[in-house]
Amino acid sequence: MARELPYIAAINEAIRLEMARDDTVLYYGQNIATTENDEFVQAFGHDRVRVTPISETAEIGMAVGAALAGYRPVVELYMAEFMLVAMDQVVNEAPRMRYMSGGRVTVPLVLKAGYGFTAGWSGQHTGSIYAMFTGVPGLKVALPATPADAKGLMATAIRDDNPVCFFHHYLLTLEPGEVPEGEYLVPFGQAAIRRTGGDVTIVATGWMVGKALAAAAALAAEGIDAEVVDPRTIQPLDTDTILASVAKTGHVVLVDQATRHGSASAIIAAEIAERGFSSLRAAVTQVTALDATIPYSEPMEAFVLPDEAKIVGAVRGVLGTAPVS
Amino acid sequence: MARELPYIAAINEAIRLEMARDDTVLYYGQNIATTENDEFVQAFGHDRVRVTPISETAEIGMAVGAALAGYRPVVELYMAEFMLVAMDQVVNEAPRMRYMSGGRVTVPLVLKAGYGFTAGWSGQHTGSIYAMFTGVPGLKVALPATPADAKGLMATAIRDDNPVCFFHHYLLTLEPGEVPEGEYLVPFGQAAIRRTGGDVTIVATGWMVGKALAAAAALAAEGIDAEVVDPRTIQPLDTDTILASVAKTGHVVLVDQATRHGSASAIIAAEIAERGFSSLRAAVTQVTALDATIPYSEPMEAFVLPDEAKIVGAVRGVLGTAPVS
Amino acid sequence: MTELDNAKLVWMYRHMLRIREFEERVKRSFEEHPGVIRGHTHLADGAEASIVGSLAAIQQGDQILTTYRCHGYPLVLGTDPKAIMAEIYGRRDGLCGGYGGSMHLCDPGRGFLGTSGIVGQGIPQATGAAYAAQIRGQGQVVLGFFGDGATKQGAFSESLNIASLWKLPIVFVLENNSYNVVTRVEQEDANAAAGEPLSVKAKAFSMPGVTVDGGDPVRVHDTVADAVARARSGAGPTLVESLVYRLSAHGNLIAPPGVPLHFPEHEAVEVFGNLAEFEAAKRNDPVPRFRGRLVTDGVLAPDQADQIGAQVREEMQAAVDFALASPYPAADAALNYVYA
Amino acid sequence: MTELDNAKLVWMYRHMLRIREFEERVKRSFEEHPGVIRGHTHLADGAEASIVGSLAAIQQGDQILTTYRCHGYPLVLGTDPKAIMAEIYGRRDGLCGGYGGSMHLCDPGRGFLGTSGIVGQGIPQATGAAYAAQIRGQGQVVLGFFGDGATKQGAFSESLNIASLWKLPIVFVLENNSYNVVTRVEQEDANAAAGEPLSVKAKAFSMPGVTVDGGDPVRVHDTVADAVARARSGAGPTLVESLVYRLSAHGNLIAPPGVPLHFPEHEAVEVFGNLAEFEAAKRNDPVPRFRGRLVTDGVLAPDQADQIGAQVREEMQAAVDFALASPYPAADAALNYVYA
Ligand SMILES: Cc1ncc(C[n+]2csc(CCOP(=O)(O)OP(=O)(O)O)c2C)c(N)n1
Ligand SMILES: Cc1ncc(C[n+]2csc(CCOP(=O)(O)OP(=O)(O)O)c2C)c(N)n1
Ligand SMILES: [Mg+2]
Ligand SMILES: [Mg+2]
Repeated sequence: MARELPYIAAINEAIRLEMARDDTVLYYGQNIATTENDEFVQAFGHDRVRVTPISETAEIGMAVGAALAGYRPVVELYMAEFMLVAMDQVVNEAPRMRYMSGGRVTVPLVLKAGYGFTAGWSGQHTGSIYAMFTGVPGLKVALPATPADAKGLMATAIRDDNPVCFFHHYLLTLEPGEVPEGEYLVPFGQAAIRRTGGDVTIVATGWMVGKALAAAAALAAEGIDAEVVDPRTIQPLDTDTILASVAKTGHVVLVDQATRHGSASAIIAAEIAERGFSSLRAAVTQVTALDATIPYSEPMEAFVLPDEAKIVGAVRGVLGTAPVS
Repeated sequence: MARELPYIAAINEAIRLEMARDDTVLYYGQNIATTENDEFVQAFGHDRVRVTPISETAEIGMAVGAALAGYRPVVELYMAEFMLVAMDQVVNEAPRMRYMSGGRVTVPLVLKAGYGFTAGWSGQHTGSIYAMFTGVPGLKVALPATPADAKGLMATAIRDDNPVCFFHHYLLTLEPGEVPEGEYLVPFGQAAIRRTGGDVTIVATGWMVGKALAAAAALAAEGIDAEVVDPRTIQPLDTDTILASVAKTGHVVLVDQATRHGSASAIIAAEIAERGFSSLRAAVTQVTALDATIPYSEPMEAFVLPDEAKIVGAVRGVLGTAPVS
Repeated sequence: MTELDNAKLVWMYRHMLRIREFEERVKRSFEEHPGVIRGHTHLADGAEASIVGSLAAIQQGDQILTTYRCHGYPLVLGTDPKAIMAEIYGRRDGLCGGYGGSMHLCDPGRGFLGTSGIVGQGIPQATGAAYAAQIRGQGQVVLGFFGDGATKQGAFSESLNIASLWKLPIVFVLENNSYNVVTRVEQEDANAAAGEPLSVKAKAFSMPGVTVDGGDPVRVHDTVADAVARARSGAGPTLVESLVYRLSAHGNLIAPPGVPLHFPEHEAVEVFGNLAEFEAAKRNDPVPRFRGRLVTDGVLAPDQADQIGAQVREEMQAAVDFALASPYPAADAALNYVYA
Repeated sequence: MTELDNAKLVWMYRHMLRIREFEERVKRSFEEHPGVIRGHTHLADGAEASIVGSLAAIQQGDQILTTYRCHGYPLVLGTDPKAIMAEIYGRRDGLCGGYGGSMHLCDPGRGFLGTSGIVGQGIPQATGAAYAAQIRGQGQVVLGFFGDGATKQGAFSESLNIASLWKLPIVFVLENNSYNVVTRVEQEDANAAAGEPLSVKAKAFSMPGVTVDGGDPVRVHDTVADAVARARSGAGPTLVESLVYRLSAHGNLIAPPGVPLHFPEHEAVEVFGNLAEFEAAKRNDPVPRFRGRLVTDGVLAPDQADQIGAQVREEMQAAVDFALASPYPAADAALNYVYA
């Protein structure tokens, strides 16, 4: 049974269900659970739900320690950028401890953080820094684009025996969508095809999925039939689904809210250029944020971000330059 | 006049010359300058040369503050991974302050750190994490592969008005090479062609340049003429030189000591797939570290790293599958 | 009160009022001009005495760094409120050209080197500016401002250790407003939980630590002035804990676009249901308190105070008008200033 | 000495000797078997009394986390030295299969949850294990070991604040060996520069802090045992500063391959030319000191001590032999254990 839930409620539902299911799941972080009225506190008590100081290194480091000791912490980090002060724990501790131990320990934990709040939050709170995490063996990275995926990927993240960065998009926070009730798991490493089409493949994540679908709708009016693929997790990355789509369409546009050289789209482009080369009938084109810190003022902010028009333009570009098949 | 110097001595020479030239240049960090015998202390005194506690966040944050106040700090960080505990200062403070101020301030500083110490240093001290920095607008990233470049890029880094990550390769530390005496600057954003050739382009940085040249020599014996391009800085990236080489050869192999999804080679591959597509006569192929934390034990460590044989194999692959021109 | 003459006391009152009025205008902008302020904005109302008292203790050439809660300081340092408001409104004539916004003011010519929006990260930056001042050797002092919550960020401890070790010319001004967003300081600070002042943290750095009533600009001034004198003499840093109470919520609502932004109720009321605490803080509001005292002490006549009030209101109305009239930056200006 | 019976004292001596002998064998490996040890290796010689005294104070079910200087602890917890040496030699039979090496031992079944090679980063991990212990509610206590240099890493302060605030069952054991690589503690620590003990840092967290002679295993035991009792009772954490002196250089030479690795002279001599300090430390070597005391007190007969020495030498020779004979892992095993 599905009903409509906002994206953020879907995430919370997953955490609640997993906490009810498994009492080793913990949930803590800043500015949560500060009163007895907190729904998580009421349901699970202060042992498992705690407010922490502004100490990300300790928060994440403690998650590593608690995970080594048999728990499954979910750390509420608010913004992905706040993880930067604790980056060692994220990329050089959590994902390496199992390996360095020769498989003797596991480090199951979820780092929950929002990103991409390009709505006047200016230079330090608007980043889309997920690509920093994709090349770290041992770490997984989920980027849900819909409320259903938000729920299903969070549940999967909590059950996963590895450290997972669960990055939800701030601009989707209140976005409603159908969400299955009860236990609902979305597997990692399986892309979703959001729209099928035969002319061009558009790969997009998070907030960009909606922009890609809008572009696809606009293109449909011109008779261009775009397929929209949402990888859902970028580590593991479902390269096969992307390649299959490109094999069908021969054309690909990659959309990413990050800057060009800090994007997941570059990584996907490189995979396509190597493993899908023979399918390609045009250049692998990226539509990313321009190479600037995100400015505060609205016209400048809009200027640097990918949008529907830029995607449409890029699709026309790859199709226009494609050899006649 | 050039003479032979080891890579590390070339770096130190650049710092010394710049400190002599400009008394706003500072040099500090852990485990340097602990006695009066230190050559930098003797030359420049304890105001400008200091040992710091193991406090990377303060060390780099202080560099930002000192830079805002008119100085040019060079921070000795030893290993690039130690920057992870202070990553916010590196990616979310230093490179953004000028932009957020609307150009009112500048933040000239150099973060000097070694990387890639894949010689039994195990999981936490062997990373090649430079790609984490390439997508950060405002930041520059240098990866010298030769003693001469080590000197010239360091001098340029110190004179640059932006924050620069200067990443030297640990396995090159004692590598000797010709180094010009006196003032010597290597511009950022200009790739070096280490070997010219017409059949295939190999792009490599740091320690991988030597491996690529060895592979090119081996290939020459088979009659394959490889061009080896060393970008020298990956931010700014000299895409034009790479594209020009690919336009000539039609084939490209990218070599990177990092893992595939955390590499500079993926970023370069994406640029080629977009802007050099029409030149390509075969898949854009990457030779990277395998997707594992670097293991301690030698046979396993060697297994995950790119080497001459893997590069040779990849070149044969792209040439073998290339359409007859 | 010895050191401060009447003119300076009136100057302090005027600046406290200017900050209050400015912040009121920012807050009202959410209702009066919906949409002009984007993102997240943090106000200094309640901290005026602490800000003005601190900045009254420094001189030309000294420098400061602050957090995102940064509107008050440049007003005291002489930055035009028009430029500040225009920045908050994202306009071309903004102090930082619309690039930074409310959280990232800076005016290096007046000694305001900048802010960090990331908790605690401005503390090492201030320490680095103090290192620069020490090398420069011209007797400059740096004030680093930050909140109670920030003391739980590793950057705080790392910086205070070095500042003490190197005897840097810096005063660390910890504005303890008892809250980190919706978390009370006793919920996140071991000293506070144990009933100790946060200034006890200074002991970990063999540094003097002192706690002062941040609602009293004169006491703040005297305390910070002592610390500044110590710093200027080469004796090293001091941690000054200034007890303030912010009179507005942490910031405007954190909400995705489409949801109207505004300042919610203070967390004491909204989250903790503690109206008494909030009412007490309002009764203890440092601005009317200081006015009352100056009037009682005969430093300021009531009509003079009213006149200052009128001038300040006019000044801040002009700031709003200016900001509203200022054009937006050109969209493609976004590509400027990425690199120097 | 009250609480410890003679058997336990002898047990302590034996383990101190085992650590010493093991570390000697590691050190000699650089000359006797060049190339078998790669990367960077750090020894515990000089810290035996502190390690054994600390671990004598915990019980089955308790847990520890340490730094890269980690060989000593598992030897006391019961891990087979053969497996440890084989790990350091990078062999298949190594404690961690050759994946981790010298810096990353771990034996979770015996309570040794792991290490971090990044300074200070194990401290929050130990704190998190203590949080787990608190929730589990079975009276477990965690010991977190780290060096003097690590206290200057933000992770230290962040963790101690939370541990104190939450009254976590943990003891923070600060092994102060006066050096961070080639830097003396007075050069990098404001307390040390001011002539104060590092345990004064505990005041910043309203936590008890105590300094103990880390060369005396009984005192270390008693101090840590008190702290463990406090932790187990739910009263919260303690910072124990244990004063030790490492008798070898920080680690073997840091050099690119091709350059032979070995242990250089201690920094006191090599860098600071302070032979007197080093000689005094050698005279004060905790291992012979404890032997002398046990013999004097009649706890241990000299020939019994010699016998223990012979057994330990034999045991560690066997560890070296085992490690040398153990095969290397298969190269492609490198792709195991990346994900669980
Ligand atoms: C590293 C980091 N973590 C979390 C945040 C989110 N955050 C912004 S302001 C704030 C509260 C800071 O409290 P305090 O230091 O007391 O300053 P105040 O806002 O009360 O002036 C938090 C948690 C952040 N900006 N940076
Ligand atoms: C964050 C970080 N910075 C620097 C280093 C390099 N490093 C390794 S050990 C060490 C010294 C640590 O000193 P201390 O904490 O006193 O421990 P000891 O080695 O004396 O036992 C340093 C600086 C590191 N590993 N991690
Ligand atoms: Mg506060
Ligand atoms: Mg030490």
